[in-house]
Amino acid sequence: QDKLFVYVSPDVIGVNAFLKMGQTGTEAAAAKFGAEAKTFESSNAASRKENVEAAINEGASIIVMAGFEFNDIVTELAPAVPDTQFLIVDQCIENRPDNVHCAVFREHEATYLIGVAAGMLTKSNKVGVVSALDIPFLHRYTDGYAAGAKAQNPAVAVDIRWVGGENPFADPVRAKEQALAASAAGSDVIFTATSGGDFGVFEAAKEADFKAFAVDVNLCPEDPEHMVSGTLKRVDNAILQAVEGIEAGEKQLMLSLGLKEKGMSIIGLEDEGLAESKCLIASMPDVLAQVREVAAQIEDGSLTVEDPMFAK
Amino acid sequence: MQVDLSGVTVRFGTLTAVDNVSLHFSPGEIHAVVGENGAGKSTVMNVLFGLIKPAVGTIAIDGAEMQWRNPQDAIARGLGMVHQHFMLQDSMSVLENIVLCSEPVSNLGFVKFNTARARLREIAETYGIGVNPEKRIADLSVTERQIVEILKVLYRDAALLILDEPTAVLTPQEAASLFQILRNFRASGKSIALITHKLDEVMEIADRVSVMRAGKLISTKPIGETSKAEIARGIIGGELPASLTRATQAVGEVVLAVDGLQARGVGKTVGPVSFDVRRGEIVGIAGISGNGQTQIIEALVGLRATTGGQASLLGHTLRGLDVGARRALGMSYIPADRQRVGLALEAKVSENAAIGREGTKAFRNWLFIKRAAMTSFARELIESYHIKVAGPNARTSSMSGGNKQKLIVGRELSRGTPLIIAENPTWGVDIGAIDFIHRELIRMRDAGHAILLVSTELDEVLALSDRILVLYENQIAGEFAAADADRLAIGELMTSRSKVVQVA
Amino acid sequence: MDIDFRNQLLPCVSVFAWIFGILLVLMFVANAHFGEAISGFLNGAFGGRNLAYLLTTLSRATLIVGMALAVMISFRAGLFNIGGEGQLVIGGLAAALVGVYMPGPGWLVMATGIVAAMAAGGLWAVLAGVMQLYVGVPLLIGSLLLNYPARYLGSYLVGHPFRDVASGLPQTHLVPNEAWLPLFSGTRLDMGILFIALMSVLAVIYCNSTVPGYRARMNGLAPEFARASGLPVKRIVLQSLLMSGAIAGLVGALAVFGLHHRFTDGMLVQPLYAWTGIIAVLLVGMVPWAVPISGFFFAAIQTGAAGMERTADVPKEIGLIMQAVIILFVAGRISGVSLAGKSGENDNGH
Amino acid sequence: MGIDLVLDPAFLQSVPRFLTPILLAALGGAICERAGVFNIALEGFILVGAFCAVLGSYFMGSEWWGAVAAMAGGVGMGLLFAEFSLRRKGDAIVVSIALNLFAAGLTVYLLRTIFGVSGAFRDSGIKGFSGIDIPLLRDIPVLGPLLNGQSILFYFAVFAALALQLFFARHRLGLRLRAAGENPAGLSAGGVDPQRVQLWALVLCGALCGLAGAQLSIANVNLFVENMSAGRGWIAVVAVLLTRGRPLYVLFIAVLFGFVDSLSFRIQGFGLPQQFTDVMPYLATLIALIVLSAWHKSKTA
Ligand SMILES: Nc1ncnc2c1ncn2[C@@H]1O[C@H](COP(=O)(O)OP(=O)(O)OP(=O)(O)O)[C@@H](O)[C@H]1O
Ligand SMILES: Nc1ncnc2c1ncn2[C@@H]1O[C@H](COP(=O)(O)OP(=O)(O)OP(=O)(O)O)[C@@H](O)[C@H]1O
Ligand SMILES: [Mg+2]
Ligand SMILES: [Mg+2]
Repeated sequence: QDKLFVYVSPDVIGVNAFLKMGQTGTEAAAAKFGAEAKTFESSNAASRKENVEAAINEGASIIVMAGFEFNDIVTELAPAVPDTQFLIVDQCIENRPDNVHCAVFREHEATYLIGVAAGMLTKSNKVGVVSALDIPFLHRYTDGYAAGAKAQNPAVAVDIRWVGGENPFADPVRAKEQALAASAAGSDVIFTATSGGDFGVFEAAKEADFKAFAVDVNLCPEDPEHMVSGTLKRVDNAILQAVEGIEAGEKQLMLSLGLKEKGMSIIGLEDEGLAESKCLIASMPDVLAQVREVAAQIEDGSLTVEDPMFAK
Repeated sequence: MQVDLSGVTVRFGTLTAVDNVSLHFSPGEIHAVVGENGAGKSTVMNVLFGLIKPAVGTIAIDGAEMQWRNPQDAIARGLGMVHQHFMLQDSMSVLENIVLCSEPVSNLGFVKFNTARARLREIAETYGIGVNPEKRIADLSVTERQIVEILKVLYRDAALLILDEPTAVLTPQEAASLFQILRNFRASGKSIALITHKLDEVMEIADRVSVMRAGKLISTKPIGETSKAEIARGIIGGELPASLTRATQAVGEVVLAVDGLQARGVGKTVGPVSFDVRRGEIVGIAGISGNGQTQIIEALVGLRATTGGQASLLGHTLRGLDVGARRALGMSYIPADRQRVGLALEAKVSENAAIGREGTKAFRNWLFIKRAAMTSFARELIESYHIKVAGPNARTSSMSGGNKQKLIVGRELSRGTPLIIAENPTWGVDIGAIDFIHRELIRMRDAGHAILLVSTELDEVLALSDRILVLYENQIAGEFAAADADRLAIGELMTSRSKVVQVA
Repeated sequence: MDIDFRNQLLPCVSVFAWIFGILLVLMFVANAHFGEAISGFLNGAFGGRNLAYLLTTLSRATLIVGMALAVMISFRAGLFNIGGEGQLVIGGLAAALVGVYMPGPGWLVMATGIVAAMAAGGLWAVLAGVMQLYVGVPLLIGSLLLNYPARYLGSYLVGHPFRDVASGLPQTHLVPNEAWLPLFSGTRLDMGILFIALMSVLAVIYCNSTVPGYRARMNGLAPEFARASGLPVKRIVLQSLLMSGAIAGLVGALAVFGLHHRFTDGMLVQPLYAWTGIIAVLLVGMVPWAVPISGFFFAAIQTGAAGMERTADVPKEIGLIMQAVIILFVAGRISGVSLAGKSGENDNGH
Repeated sequence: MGIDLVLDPAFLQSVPRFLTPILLAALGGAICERAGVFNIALEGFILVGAFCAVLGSYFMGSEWWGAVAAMAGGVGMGLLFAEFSLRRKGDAIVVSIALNLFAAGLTVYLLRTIFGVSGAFRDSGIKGFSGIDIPLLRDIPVLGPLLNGQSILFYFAVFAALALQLFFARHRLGLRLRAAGENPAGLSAGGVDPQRVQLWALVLCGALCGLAGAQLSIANVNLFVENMSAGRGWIAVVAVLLTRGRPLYVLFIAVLFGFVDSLSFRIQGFGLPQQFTDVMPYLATLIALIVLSAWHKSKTA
């Protein structure tokens, strides 16, 4: 096998569903095009750069990178190796050379829908969100959610909390404490977007008995009594789709995936699989109806959700 | 209980510290062991007590050969040792110290302090010695600590008591009371092994004396069959060096003036003390260690903050000056602790020799240090002070204690400052080195330097000083001119109020 | 001869046997193919197309050796400064802010950035020294605890006021191209390594041949001796820390101008540069000329371990474990300064 | 915010969760400190304890086995410390730094080789300690929510602090530990090997730190995360230094840190940047250190 696809993760993959999906997507693409797939896990800024350099050095034909952490690295390295194709998932760079491709998501569209559901479900008129780190990208989760909740229910107050600490993307202990704190402060619906910390929030949901939403994949089976729904981000599809384009010889490929392109979704938007999802939303017809209506508005363009990442 | 050491040899690396030594201890007998520093006395006793395993040799009790795995075995068979250095826990109470390592315990391992207290009371009644068991060691005087050490041994019911230089830190009076206790033990049938440097004590109390030199046993004789002079010759393996001569000379102007100086000590304030030192004289400060000497010296040198009074050197006040400035003004300092304060053991001899001079023209060229100058300076010191060492680049830790001390003395005296402060300058070094250092100090005095000598060795103070100050409990208790200095009178002052030893 | 052999060689052999044995056990646990793992290691550390991996190792070694030099300067003076991380972060931050916001020609921006980084890192270290000298906070703990405010200050500044919003990360804007450290032509290695090479030479000269170096060394070997001999102890402490922190700051600047071209939250902390620097110094017992070698050695272990992970699926943490094991086995042999003995010391000056 | 917050049961509930790991580890550190072992590898000890707790709980199916495994792991670290520091005469700080790195590397390495995951390991097979409801305690205001419903490890930690006080004062080993720290030659002279005593100190310290790790991984949550100790070991080290190993003071300091730590979580709700609240425990530690050092210095200088 002379063809090699390398997936470089920005952090250790661990229980991070998003990063895992990147890996499965790359592997699926490799299988389809008869290439070997390798994964280089990074753990910090220096090793990200070293891993991408290593991937070039190992002769990868396509390097898939998940996350905006790779912008500088690609900007710096890609022009020198025109035969290596770079695919950045989640982010794009300016002034791209021909061999740099992007697949980005409009997460805020899905989190807006979660906010709508939360706005309907709250009895205390207070909803919470716990996210990993106060960084612009994660505001797509927190602010999209807040916007949806407020649009649905103007009386609602949104309590935004950050995990922080030494390893914000994988710290269930702190995530749990933040969720408990938010719950204690009155939130009865809490959305978690903390990657590795999500399970901490679920434990808090059990202890403090609040409703919860999650991100990226269906996590409802973890706690069918408290999990209402979650966003779905089809990273694997996006990668497969992008690789197809690259293999077809496209230059500067750019995919932007939202509700309309079925790149983002939330559990309950489709009937398919809803019954088996174990999510509470399946038994909330009014919420389902409202969410689907708002989704339709976003898809047909009559409602635009502002991208919070570039706000402020 | 008859105890026999036979054919014991101990080696430390290539050094044979003890060479085929045999000793015998009988009940009701005080057996003195004498010898120079480093002769191997402590090492022999450590073998007897199970602290060191000999390369060759056996220990037998009542004819039966013993194998000590550790001191616990020796203790179990009735041996007890009072070590050369205190083995006490300062922060603990007397009682805790006494039971430590032989604790009477309940099932769960908790110490039965009441049982221990009762036993202690019994001992106090039997031998007539005692210390308040609830007091902390830190609050005890040196004599009381010595008594705690002895109580530890008695508590363990020892039949053979090993005492390694028990009188080194005692005044003549205290030593006398200790001997009375020892006589009581002898009367009750215990054996006693007594290590000491003081031949008068040997003649006074011992029944038998063994002399060691360079690891070998020179002789063992009943006290009646030998004399002080013979023992002394045995110790040094030749005749004693000629005694020191010190011509009287007129003193000059005041070099160091101390006026009401106070410094913070352990628990309480040291001072106020006032005295001065003039050109051409040695002023000796006598006193048992822990009576404020260290604090006063440190305050003068600039290592310790003063809390009152003042001192001046050649008329300049020392207030606000750091150590470097004081030394630059004309002060040199021979510290008591050569291992930590006097030298950097891991550094080269030349680096130790040049310390304090590295800023001068001779040793520095802009930012750079002149290594060659350092080496040749060290070589000069080695020659003129007869220091035995491989060379200027040898590691300082490779030197013996006496030679380390000579290096410090040479470094400090060669500065030629008007004032020299020397603290226990011959502590723990052998006779040859002591003699050399004493002569150097006197040479400096004769050349018109002012010397402040602090020593816990009363004989040293007596031998060198033109004037003697006695420190007791952080105050100057008295002053003597050399001519009227009297051992007993000074000893009295050194302990004016401490009378803890009650002899039954 | 015989004794020498027993005393010197045998322990060395047994230490190597132990370390090798532990390595084998770790690989066994990971179920790895030994030969593959070793060749992956060697390739990852020294090989690659056009020696690309060797250059990666050198690039990593640049930062590690820099931190090791910083640590060495303070350790030799008897100052257990383990706050290199904070000094590094503060330095990097200063460099990035100057690099991004200062107008002017590229070389001037870079030079100013480096100077600012050295000043900032140095002052951060001096802060720990001041706390020890004038408040009595042991340097070991004081310097360590100052890592956290440095880290979070950096995190806050690049996450809020100085953030490059468009980049999506908590990081500053890019330093303009003209102020980047140039690369060696045809490679991806930047010229930061020259700074560190120069620093290594200067450090050896400082330690062995200058008056302040001699004084600091004496203070490190025997602090009470230094004080009683009239050395300016406080000045030695502050001066040594200033130098130590300044070198750490320089390393931060090199990471910014050479490697990352901006300051990203966590980029100087997560790779454990500071801790690796510490163990690199401990490995060689603070002997100045050996420190760069030891730093390179540890850099090679890290990049080699990453290579091992890529080819043989042995987790790269094996590198971290091996570093620790090596230090443990040489810990008993490290001579020079006993660190533990001095850590709690307070200065009783007036 | 003041009084409402203090009376908020959820807040009070969280304080013991934060203080327990620090308290347990600091007590372990206190034993070492008193025995003259300068152990600043508490961070590594805790980390290994946390990992072993999950290992034991997962494979043996009970949180008690988890606690046992955690103690075993901690003791293992203690023995390593003893081997390299006492027997091979390594400098304690060097050994500590190496063991901290060793723990960080080893736990991740084993996480990846044993469980095949990285970052975090979570499984419903990991059984954890849950809160104990004590009927009488429950109804007392303030103290009730503060003390009731915590994991058994919290109650054990408080008990251990009190017991340790008695241990040092009256127990044979306690007495010998103190002697080993103060004048080990005194012990040798009495026939007790000080290194043996210090070995015991390290064993006890390992066990306590192991439990500290267990509190993190199978009581606060039920999973293991890389670098889970996250600086708590260093805070424990500071607590030991501040108190010079006095158990009751350690308890006091741990309560203080637990309080500040959980406070920092609550305060985020008031809109402060996350970095400010994150740095609070460390700043509090630093300030406590400065104040106490200055006070101590003024007393003894
Ligand atoms: N642990 C050791 N390692 C190496 N050498 C030692 C050790 N202990 C003692 N020595 C050396 O062995 C020799 C005998 O020492 P020892 O302590 O027995 O002498 P001593 O007769 O008791 O002297 P002093 O009168 O000074 O107490 C000395 O040269 C000493 O330096
Ligand atoms: N533990 C040891 N290991 C090796 N050598 C030692 C040891 N202790 C002492 N020595 C050696 O024994 C000699 C005397 O050491 P000691 O500790 O008795 O010093 P001192 O009391 O200052 O000097 P001295 O007894 O010679 O006057 C020195 O040469 C020293 O190197
Ligand atoms: Mg001696
Ligand atoms: Mg002796």
